[in-house]
Amino acid sequence: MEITAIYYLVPALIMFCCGVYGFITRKNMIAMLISLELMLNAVDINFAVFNRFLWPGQLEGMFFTLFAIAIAAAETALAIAIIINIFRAAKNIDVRSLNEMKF
Amino acid sequence: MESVGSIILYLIVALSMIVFSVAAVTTRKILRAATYLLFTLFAAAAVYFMLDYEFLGAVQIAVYAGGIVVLFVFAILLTSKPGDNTEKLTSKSRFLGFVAAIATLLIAGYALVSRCAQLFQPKPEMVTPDMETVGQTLMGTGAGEYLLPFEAVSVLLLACIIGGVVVARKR
Amino acid sequence: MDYSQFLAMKQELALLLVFLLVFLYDTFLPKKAQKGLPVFAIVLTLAATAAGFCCHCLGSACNTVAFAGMYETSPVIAAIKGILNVGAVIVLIQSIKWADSENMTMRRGEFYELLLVTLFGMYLMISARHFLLFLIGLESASLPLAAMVALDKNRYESHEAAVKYILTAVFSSAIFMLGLSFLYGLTGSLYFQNIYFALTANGSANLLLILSVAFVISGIGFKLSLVPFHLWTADVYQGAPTSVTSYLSVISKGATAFAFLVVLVQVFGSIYSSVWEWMLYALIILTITVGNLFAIRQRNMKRFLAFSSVSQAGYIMLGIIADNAMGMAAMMYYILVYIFSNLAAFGVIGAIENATGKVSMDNYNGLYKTNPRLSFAMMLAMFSLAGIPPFAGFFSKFFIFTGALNQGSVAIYVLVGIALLNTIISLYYYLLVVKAMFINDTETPLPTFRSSCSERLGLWITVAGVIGLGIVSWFYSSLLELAQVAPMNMYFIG
Amino acid sequence: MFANILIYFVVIPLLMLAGIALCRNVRQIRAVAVTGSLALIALSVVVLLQYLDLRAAGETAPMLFTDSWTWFEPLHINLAVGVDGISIAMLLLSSIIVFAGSFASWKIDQPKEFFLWLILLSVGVFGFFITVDLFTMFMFYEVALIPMYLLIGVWGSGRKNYSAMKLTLMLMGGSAFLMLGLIGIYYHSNPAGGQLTWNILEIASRAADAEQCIPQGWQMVLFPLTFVGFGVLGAMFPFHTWSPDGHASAPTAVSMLHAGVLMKLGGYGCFRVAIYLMPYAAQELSYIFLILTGISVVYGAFCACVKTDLKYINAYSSVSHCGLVLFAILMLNTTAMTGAIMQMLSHGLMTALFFALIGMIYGRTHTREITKMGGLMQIMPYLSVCYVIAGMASLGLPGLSGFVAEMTIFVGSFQAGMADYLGGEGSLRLVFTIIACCSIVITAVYILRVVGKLLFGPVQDDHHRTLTDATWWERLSTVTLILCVAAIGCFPNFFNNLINTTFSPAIFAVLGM
Amino acid sequence: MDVTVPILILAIPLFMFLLLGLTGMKMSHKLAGTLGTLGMGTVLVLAYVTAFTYFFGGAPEFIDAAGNRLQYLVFDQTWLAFTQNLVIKIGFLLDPISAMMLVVITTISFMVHLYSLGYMRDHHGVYEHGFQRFYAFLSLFSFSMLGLVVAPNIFQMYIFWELVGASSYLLIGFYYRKPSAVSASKKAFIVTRFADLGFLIGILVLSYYTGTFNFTDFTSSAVAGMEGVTQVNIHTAEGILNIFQSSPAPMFMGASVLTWALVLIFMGGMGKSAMLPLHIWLPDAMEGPTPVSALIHAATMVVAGVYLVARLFPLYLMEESALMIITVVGALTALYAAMVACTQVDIKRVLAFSTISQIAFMMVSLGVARMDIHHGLGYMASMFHLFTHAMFKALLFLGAGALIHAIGSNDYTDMHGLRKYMPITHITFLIGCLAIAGIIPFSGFFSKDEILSSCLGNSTIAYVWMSAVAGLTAFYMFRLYYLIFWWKEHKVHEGHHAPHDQPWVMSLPLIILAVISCVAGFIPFGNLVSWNGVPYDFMAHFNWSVAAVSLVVAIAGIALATVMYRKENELPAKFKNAVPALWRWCHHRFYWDELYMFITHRIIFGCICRPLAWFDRHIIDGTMDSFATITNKASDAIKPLQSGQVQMYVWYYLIGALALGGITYICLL
Repeated sequence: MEITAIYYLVPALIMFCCGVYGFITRKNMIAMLISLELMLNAVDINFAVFNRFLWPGQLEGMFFTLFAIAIAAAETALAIAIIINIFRAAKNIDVRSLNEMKF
Repeated sequence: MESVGSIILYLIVALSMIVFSVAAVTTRKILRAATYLLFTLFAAAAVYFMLDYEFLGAVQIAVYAGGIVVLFVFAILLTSKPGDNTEKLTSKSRFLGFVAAIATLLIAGYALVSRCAQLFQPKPEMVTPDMETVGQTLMGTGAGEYLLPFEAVSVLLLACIIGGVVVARKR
Repeated sequence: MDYSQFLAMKQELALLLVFLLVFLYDTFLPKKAQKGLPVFAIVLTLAATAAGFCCHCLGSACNTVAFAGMYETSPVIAAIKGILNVGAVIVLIQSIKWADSENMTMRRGEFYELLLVTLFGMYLMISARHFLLFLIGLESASLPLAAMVALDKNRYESHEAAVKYILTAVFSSAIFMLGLSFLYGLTGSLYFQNIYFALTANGSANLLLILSVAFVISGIGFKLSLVPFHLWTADVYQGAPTSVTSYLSVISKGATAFAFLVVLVQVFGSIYSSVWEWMLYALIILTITVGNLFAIRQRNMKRFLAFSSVSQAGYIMLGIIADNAMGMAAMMYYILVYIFSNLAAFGVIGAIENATGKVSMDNYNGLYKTNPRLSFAMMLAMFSLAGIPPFAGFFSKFFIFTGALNQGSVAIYVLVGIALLNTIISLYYYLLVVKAMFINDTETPLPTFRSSCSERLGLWITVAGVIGLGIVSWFYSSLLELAQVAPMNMYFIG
Repeated sequence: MFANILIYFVVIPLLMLAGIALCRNVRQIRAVAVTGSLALIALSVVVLLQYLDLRAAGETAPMLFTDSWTWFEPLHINLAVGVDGISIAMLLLSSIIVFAGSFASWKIDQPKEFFLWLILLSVGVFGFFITVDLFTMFMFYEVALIPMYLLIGVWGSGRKNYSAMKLTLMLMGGSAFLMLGLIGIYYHSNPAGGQLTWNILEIASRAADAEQCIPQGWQMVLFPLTFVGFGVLGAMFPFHTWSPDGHASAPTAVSMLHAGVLMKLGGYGCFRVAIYLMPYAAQELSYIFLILTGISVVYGAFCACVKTDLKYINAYSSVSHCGLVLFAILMLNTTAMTGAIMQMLSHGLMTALFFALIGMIYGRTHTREITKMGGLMQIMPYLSVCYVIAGMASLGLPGLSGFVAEMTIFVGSFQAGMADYLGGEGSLRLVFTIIACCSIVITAVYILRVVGKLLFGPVQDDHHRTLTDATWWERLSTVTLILCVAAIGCFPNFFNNLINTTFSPAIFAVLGM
Repeated sequence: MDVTVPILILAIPLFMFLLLGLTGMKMSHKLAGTLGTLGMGTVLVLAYVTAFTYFFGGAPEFIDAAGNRLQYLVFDQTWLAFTQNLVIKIGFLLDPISAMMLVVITTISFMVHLYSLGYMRDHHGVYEHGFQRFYAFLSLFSFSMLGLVVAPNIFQMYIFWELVGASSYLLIGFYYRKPSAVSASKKAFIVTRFADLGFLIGILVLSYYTGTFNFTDFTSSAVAGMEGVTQVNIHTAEGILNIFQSSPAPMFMGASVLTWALVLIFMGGMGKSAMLPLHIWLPDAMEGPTPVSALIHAATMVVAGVYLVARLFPLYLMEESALMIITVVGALTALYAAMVACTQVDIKRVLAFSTISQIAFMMVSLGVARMDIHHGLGYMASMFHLFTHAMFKALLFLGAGALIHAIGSNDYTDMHGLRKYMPITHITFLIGCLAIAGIIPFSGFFSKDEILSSCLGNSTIAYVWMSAVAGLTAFYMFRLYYLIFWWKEHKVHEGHHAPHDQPWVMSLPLIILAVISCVAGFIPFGNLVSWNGVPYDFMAHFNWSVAAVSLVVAIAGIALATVMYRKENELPAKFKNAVPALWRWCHHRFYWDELYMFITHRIIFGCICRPLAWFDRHIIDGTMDSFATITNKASDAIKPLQSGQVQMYVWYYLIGALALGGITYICLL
């Protein structure tokens, strides 16, 4: 059996979809962020896999992943700050309760 | 033809990736979710190692597993009280999430599989990028070199720090 | 390694310098001197704008490509950056009163810093010719905004808006990156030019390509609030502090629109008709229509303007279809006019909110009786947004339609026809505001108040713009001149 | 730029705007309004005389006083001006009605704002009539439309919000079609490959040439767009419904200006843009619009027969009369078109008179229901006599303007219709001409019904007995209009010649006229 | 001929109208009345001078060497040029009939002006409200009527046709506080307007084919060497007929286009001249002041229809079917009106119906006239009758006015036996009755006799029919006469003065008209007026047997009236009971008014106007409104999209992105 690109891409995609599922269903905002990390990770794996299997002569995919990790960290940090902020204001972090503004 | 060991390794990594990510989004306990996330991240790091991107794998473990997950854990501890770490999902939201996830999976999966000719190529040979190459690429200004994004992302990080501070600061 | 390439980025560097100076001022100067911060920031930004203009007027930077094609600047790009800068200055001027308010003193510095950083991010978006740089620009332009949205600590809506914004933003960036990864897999590069060549060479449309295009469009469309990626807009606009909302609605939107144009043309230009022509049509129609339909039911002014800005984004998109210098000039002109008109509206809303704390349209009833000048300014803004001559909005709308119809296909005529019919709906809700101010009677109109100097200055500038930008043809003509000397890769056909 | 006399048609109202903005009391405002509108009348008379002189000297250009100043150069948008007899007639009409309208709103609330909007409206109107550049024309067109919203919304009565909104939206809906059509015309203005242009004269000069005119296929698309676009303002069935509600709610001067001048923009635009630039499509498609406008003529009149609100009656009568304008334009016959322009003049003046009178009566009795009034002749004889005169003009009494306009239209249309019929091209025009002729009877019915119920008979409401007759400014306003109505009615050939000479042979060669 | 006099003839009444209309209310009543009367007097003199010059001046432009009367275009000014050829001109055409009409109009008008000075004030000498206005309107009417008759082209005629309609409207509605007067005036205007629609279309058809409006182009040929002088010539009309017949579509719906045009033009005449079925306005028009009825609704305006047909007579000669229609309409109207007149109570209505009947005589006379029947005697007879009828009918109306003025009521039931109280009125009224009944030597005898001769020449049926109507005429006129002046004694009501004769301003016109009625029959009318200008000595062709028969019939009618109405007796009631249905139908004017009411109110208003108005408000406007409603509904419908839930937002986001890609992919497949 040859382990080709698709063998990595499909699990990464599944991971992404899990992230999507989690992001849409979880009420806890932190859990949503966790799901988001899954999605970002899946994308990172995609980049690495494409780079390794299809375009081995350069490092663009790998570096994209590298920067993406940094960006993800920044996003997460800021998001957590904001979540903590809303926790202070609303005393919970249930995303469903954020419906003051609608329609 | 891959060696049996690498196939087994692959299977373990792929399975743990799938299983832990599923677990991370289905578990009711938020702390557990963070733990499963950690495992998934480790699995991702393993993928990087398997793809010969050792530096990337190291960064993944250091930044993600070491940094972000810890951040999550702190945040969880800050925001949750014992007892409310379980949550019930309504069937409607579960259904919608399921639809979205499956749709993504099917469409994107079909898209990927339909490119089979390209994607079923065996892994080509590649020189594992050594640290000098990595450093050169990161700090160079030529084609395929990333000095500018590197500087730019530093500004982004600075901005996020300021932002984080101003948001999280009381008053 | 040629570090002199950084010198190509004069405008970015100038902005970063301003950012650093403001940062230093805020951090190190004593509390007494903090009062001067707003003026300091405004003057510096103005100086940076002027410097940027000067550099380009002196001709030193015609179509420069730096960092091996990762960064590009040209007169058009410099011009749009200049426009954004002017807009940002107006926002800064209008926000002085708010920034001086008691609960903002602690965070005033950060407001300016974050604003400058996001502006910097937008610059990167516009100039980036590599998806990584583009992504960083996009994130810098959106993440700090989340913090800005949360600045109003006293209002719960502000927090809620921040959460909604950051969550959707990160989700959208994940989708965007997924699209990028597919694109990378298909083409093997993240440089716009390389992708363009790869797609030209192998332009057959397959699902993966289509999907990656759709994801990339959705990622940028999120910031531009194209329907159906717009759903955050209203909540965030409503929740954010008014100054931030105005910044979000004009500067951020304008920059993204231009960046969108760049991406579509320079990356996907060769697969326009085979892949995303109809996507764009659908998005434009949806955006304009849904934005309008939601706008007619709003009573909160900020939320109302949020939906109005959604539909305006649809009109801006028409400029992309035009695919020529005229279309691009029309689009830039539209952005310029839109900045002024919307800022005039937000200026009034801000002034009223600062004075009375009211943002509902119902509170505006009978405003003309008590505050005639403000209502007049608001009316001009509404007319301009609705495209009523002789205000600038009419010209921008006319030109963008003219530009779009240049293509001449029947589909474009139908598209523009639908857009035009939508202008009727939009006129309806803009008139609702005018009606509230001028026609409706109420027992309890807002009291007469005198707005602060800065607010008045901001309003005078914007109103002058609303009137002058259209009648004085110089603005459009010079934008068109710039567009005509823009590099050929700004257009996808020929 | 200021060497051209036409530009003052825009400059004077702009100066008036500035003047009114600076005014401190109502007297000054009135002074500015009256002086300005007198200046406008004088200006239009001067232009008229100069025009006649030039024509008498053998000037044969389709338009005179032409001039063009570059505006948006890259888009070939110019501020191009020029007038022919038709535009001059319209300018005269507009200035007279602005004058009369100023007097009719002598005692209005919030005079400053009112006059600001009113004069902004007239800026649009005058600008529209002097320009020959499609873009500028369209711009002035919309400038003229939007003040209506506030004028009706603030100073109106009844369901003013609804009406104002409906009027504005419907008219803007029309202008949406129009904008599409105009841009389309621009892009096909020079199929031979030369420079595109917005200039009406330039496009028209090529209209007769099959190679250089707007491609015929496109004409078939653009003609309906522009015709409907302008037709909405011309109250073409079925896009007329803004008119009754709008007029019913509008204050006096606004109704006057709107029915008197603004609705003429529609007819003028249909003629100047749709027919003038796209004669081929006009010929091919005229039957559709003939049916619609023919219907409006009788339909409006029938509806007016059963309405009891004075303004509704008059609005429906406007639908009928303005329908006749479009109807005549579509006959593509010089005589009928001349009649159409005469009808515009005539309808403009007499409807303005009607609305002025209705406003004055309403100002006294506070009702417009004819069932609640009666015998006003005994109470306010002056106004009643004026009303009878207006009614007589409306039902086409010789010696007043309505007669000459209608007769010119009928003669022209009948000629076109018979030519079709005898030429074996169907009898549509003939049939609709005869149907349109029927309107003279129906008009008589509803006019006399109103006159009978409102003015004659016993006094219905005893409270009305104490009401006063017209004040001097009201008299001035009405007398001006009546004199003009009578002038056209008594000396029609002057206007006929003024209009007639301007039908450019180049265009009408295509139409076989 | 000098143009000043003709211009003055038109200008003075117009000036008077403007003067009295604009400043009359500021004048004293007396001054206004005097001014108006003096103005009309001047016009009378000028018109007489003109007519005299025309008929007896012998100038070459009026009469040629052979003694034929010519048409002379005194002046002709372009008023409105539709096209090169179709030009409306305002001009003054002098020919036998216009000269004759000038005389008739100015005479009657002057009489009425004079008479009204007395009539329009009450017994205490207080002037009626709006006295000045009355004179202004009279002047307007005179102007319009004069303009009508001298019109050299059909469009000028149409213009003044409309103007007389309007002045008639104003005068009928003179007592505008009376609802009945208001509705009568409205009715008159609308009915005639409806007829004018036909007239207009007729003009359009005629002018389209011929390319001209000028009467002379239809009927006459130019006389060589003289500018503006023409002679009626049947060949010109034949040329017109040729134009029609050689057009690509000479027939339309089974009749020739020329017939259509002529019938449509005649329709205009039917309206103005109150022919069946457009007669209904005339009886109601009696709501106006009686002098007005005398002037407009008896002598002048109502004969405009006859005049119109006479003007175009050579053309009508080309289409016998058109003449046939005129004959039939005229004959039916004559009988109908005469029958109705027998049963009316209101004396003015009796006179109105008699007017209708007499005009119908004129119409029939034109209808039966042919070139080969006594050289077009019918035409001359018609004009003659027009002339004589104008005089005696004006006399009757003014007499009736005197009665009404004296009694204060229109009904004969309030009068009876007035001969002693009002001798002048009695005598003059009797003369009028004798004239209309056709008793020799009063004027009506001669004109009616010629009409009957002409009928006899055409067909026996027409002759018998019209003779019977003539008998009926004598009957109902004497019925009226007896009921007013004889029958039972007049009772003076308490608090009333005994009725007495009127002041001289009212008596003088009566006397003058009575004299004219006595002698007018001896005017050698045929020498003055004939269809082609060739003098026609009718005495030479006088048919004594016809004269005898008509005299007998008239006397029989009078005798019957005498028997039935001279004294109060049972006969009328018996008669009424003998034929109740007939009587009821006659009394209710054969229910024409009800029919019209039904058509206008039920059909036009009820089935067209109201549904249309409803349709407009609910369907058309409803559609427009529904756009707004739909927009609002759509806005409501998509409200859930903006649920406020972030997770739903991203869900839509994701699905949107996937759909965007997926649908594009599917479309590209």
